Amino acid sequence: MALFDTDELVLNMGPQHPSTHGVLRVVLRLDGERVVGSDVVIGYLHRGIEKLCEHRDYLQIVLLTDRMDYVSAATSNLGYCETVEKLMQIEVPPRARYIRTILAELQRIASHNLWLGTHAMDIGAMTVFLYNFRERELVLDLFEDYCGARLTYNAVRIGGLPLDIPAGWDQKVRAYCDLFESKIPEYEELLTHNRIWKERTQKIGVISAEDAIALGLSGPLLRGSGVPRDVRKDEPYAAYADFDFDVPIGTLGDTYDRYLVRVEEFRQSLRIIRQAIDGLPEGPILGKVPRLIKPPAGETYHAIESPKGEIGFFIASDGKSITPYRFRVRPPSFCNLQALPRLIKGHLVADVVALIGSIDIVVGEVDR
Amino acid sequence: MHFTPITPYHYLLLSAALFSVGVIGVMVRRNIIILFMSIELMFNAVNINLVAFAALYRHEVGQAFAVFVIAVAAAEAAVGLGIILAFYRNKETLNIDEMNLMKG
Amino acid sequence: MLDAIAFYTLAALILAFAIAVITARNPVHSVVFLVINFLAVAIVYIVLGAEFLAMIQVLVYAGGIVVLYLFVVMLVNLKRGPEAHQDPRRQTGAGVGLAVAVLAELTAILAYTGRNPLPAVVPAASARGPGGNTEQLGWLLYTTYLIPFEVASMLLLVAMIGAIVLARKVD
Amino acid sequence: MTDLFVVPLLQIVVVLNAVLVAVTYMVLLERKIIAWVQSRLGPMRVGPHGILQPIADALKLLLKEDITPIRADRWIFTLAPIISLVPALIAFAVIPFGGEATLFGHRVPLYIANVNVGLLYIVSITSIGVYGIILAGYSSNSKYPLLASLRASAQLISYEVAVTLMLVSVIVTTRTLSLVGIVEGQMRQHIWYVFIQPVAAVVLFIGGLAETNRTPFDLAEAEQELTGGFHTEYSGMRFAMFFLAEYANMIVVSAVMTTLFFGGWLSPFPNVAAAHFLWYIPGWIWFLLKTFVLLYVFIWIRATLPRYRYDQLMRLGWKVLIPVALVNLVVSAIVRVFL
Repeated sequence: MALFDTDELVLNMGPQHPSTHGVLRVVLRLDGERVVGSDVVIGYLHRGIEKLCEHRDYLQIVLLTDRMDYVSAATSNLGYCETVEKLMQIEVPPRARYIRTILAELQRIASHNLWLGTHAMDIGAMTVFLYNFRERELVLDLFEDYCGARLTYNAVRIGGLPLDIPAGWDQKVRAYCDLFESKIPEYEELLTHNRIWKERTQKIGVISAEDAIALGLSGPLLRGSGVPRDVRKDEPYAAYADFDFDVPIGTLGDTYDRYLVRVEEFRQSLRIIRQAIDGLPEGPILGKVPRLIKPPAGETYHAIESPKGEIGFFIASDGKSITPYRFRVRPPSFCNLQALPRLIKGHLVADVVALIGSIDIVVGEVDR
Repeated sequence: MHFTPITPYHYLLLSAALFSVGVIGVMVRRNIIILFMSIELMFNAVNINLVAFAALYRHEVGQAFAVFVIAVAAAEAAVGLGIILAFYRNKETLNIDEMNLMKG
Repeated sequence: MLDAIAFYTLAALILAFAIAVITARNPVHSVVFLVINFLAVAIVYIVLGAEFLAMIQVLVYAGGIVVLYLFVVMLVNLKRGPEAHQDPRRQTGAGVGLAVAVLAELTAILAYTGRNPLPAVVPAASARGPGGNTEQLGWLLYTTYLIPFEVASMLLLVAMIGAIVLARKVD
Repeated sequence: MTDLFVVPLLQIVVVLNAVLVAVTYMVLLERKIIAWVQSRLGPMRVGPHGILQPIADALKLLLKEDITPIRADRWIFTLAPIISLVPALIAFAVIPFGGEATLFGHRVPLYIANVNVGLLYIVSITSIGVYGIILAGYSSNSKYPLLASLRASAQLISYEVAVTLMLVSVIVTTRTLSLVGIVEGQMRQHIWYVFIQPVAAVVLFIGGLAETNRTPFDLAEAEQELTGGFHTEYSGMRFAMFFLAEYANMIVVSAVMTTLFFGGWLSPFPNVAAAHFLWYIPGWIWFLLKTFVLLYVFIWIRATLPRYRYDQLMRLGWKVLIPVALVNLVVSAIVRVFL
């Protein structure tokens, strides 16, 4: 568009903007509508969670992890608790591990539901948004049945679980799996073979496998570029080693591939949940945990696969106090967001919105 | 109230007046875009003239000419605005007095 | 009497907005006045029985060419404010003088040729029956004036290419 | 005097009021239909099943503070919504809602004017409407509206050419520019022109979507990208005018499509003896019914499709629609001359 070339326009997208998923701010330098440069400004939702955690005891921290990635609180809980368990070498009973897996996968579905809905909404497909929220509601109901909360679950305890599943919950989960499986084609009908959707997402924000690794991307972004890295498969935690599932990967690394990867993850999650429900062992739900959680001196890092990518916790304990000496999170949203300036360069304003959506960030986790 | 009947002369006078306004615009304004708009005004004056004659002689030939005038005006606008953009890109101004690159 | 009211109203509108076009400080305002001016001219065409031309005037002039003007005005207005109005080299005197001369000349010619009174303008509806004159205009353009018509289309093509070449960024 | 002034004046009053009421209820209808598509209920609170929602909306918009940004070009900022609403409303002047009806002993035509250049009138009047968007974007003195108005201009030149070219091939079939004449032509030939010019119908409908800034071409008001686009800075009644203009334009496009391709006020299946009972339904009901079906398609598309990017729309316009329109024109002309 030669006519647009006369001036460079600085456009401030966010922190109040319908498609920056919270309070992300992107300062775009535009040539017409083409992005020639961008700065991503974060920190509008910074609450100092890492520092707060260094002043709470280990049990209280679980509550804080809820508030990082607030659309997939259960995986944050799980990641944190497993890190402490690793640090203290606590054995988790198999039933707890199975239920944790079910919770994590339900959470993955809910998070991907939210992602797909908002991503489609950003590109203009309004109906997909409401369909996804309709199904996400069912997951939230399951969580409500399990722990009483719908968003910040506090669902995992160090060493196991706070509660056993209520009676009949496994049947509900089964019914949900069957229902949800029949709903996935509805999304795909609206999007996967839709010409406009393809034109809006194919070859947009391509990132090669090497670049993706170099940028430290993880989760569906990395897999979309064709790298079959999944912590669930590579370094199994919870009960993933017991289950059969595939790791979907993309070929080109564009927005469409990332979309396909996530939709396939819906199906794989259902597969895992079904296996876990079928093979749910009997037994206790809490391992041998000391009354006062005071890990020995030392430090450890443990990562799990959150819906957004690899969420890792680093905890250093001095062995004396009941609070961590140093608490650090590797938030997948934050690391993945690094790719944004690279992804949007040379694309149009409309694609910026699509690409922010395709990274799947939660600003609560980016800023912490 | 009585009016003299409206003859084509009235329209010709209107056209002359409109043309003069266009001339003033071209002479007085230095903003090149306004100059172009003044030229469009003059085109329109000519068209009113042609259409008035078409009505006078009950023949569409005047209107046919007006169609050509509109076509030429469209061409003129396209090229002229292209020149304006090129000029603006080089000189960052729209003042016609600074359009003196070809002065000897 | 109706035609007189119509004429004087339209003439007043056309001249007022034409003057507004050349006096407005902000080019965007000029463009808006120009559009209104063109719409009024289109109504003049309708009064004169040239409905097709009136529609072409609105479609091509008001709807097309002036959008282009607006586009360019907005593009070059992004950084700088409206053109300074007090320009030392304004040729107001010369301009008005020349315009008055043009007007006087045209009026003189009119007065000279117009000593024998002409018939009043026929209202639009009765000019050429209910079908209008679109068909006749079409016949004329595609038979008698076929060659000029084709030349005009070539001109437009050349202008299009020229505009693209001119507006393209030179790297 | 009665026929020259009173009847048209009454017609204008009736049509304008009907259109404005129809527009407000279009909004409710759209919300309801989209809600049903998305397995929701839509407005339910104001009146039974939200029937009174349009009144509540209108009241809300009237009572809202009418904000003018401090650095805005006040004059144009106020003018822009008017410019976009007025063409949308005066386009109804030539739309034939029906043939003739007998009212209090008068034979009253169910259209305000039968202009011999009716089709051109519609095209040119609606092309004025885009000024509203461009000027709104410019005068708001804000970057998102500015980008939106640049998009609107680019969009206009991309689809207007294709639409006008396509209308030429429709005119080759109809042999008249008068909308009443076009319907009468379909009556004489006993066929809807959609069966003669199917490609034109599709392309014109796509052009109509672009003309009215509807999904998938709602680039100029893409909420997710430009935070509402050209009307970002508008509120209250001025915003409502843009809103009214959009829906009035939708009705215009549907009505013109109905007239051009779907037989206007004619009842369907005129030559099927079994369907003769359809004749007893007055023509204007058929017209409204057909228009409603097209409006439903508008809404349906909005509920289904994502949004195009503006360069994709331009590519669609220049590289697909214009060549298709040219080919269609040549084919229509050949058919017209040799068959």
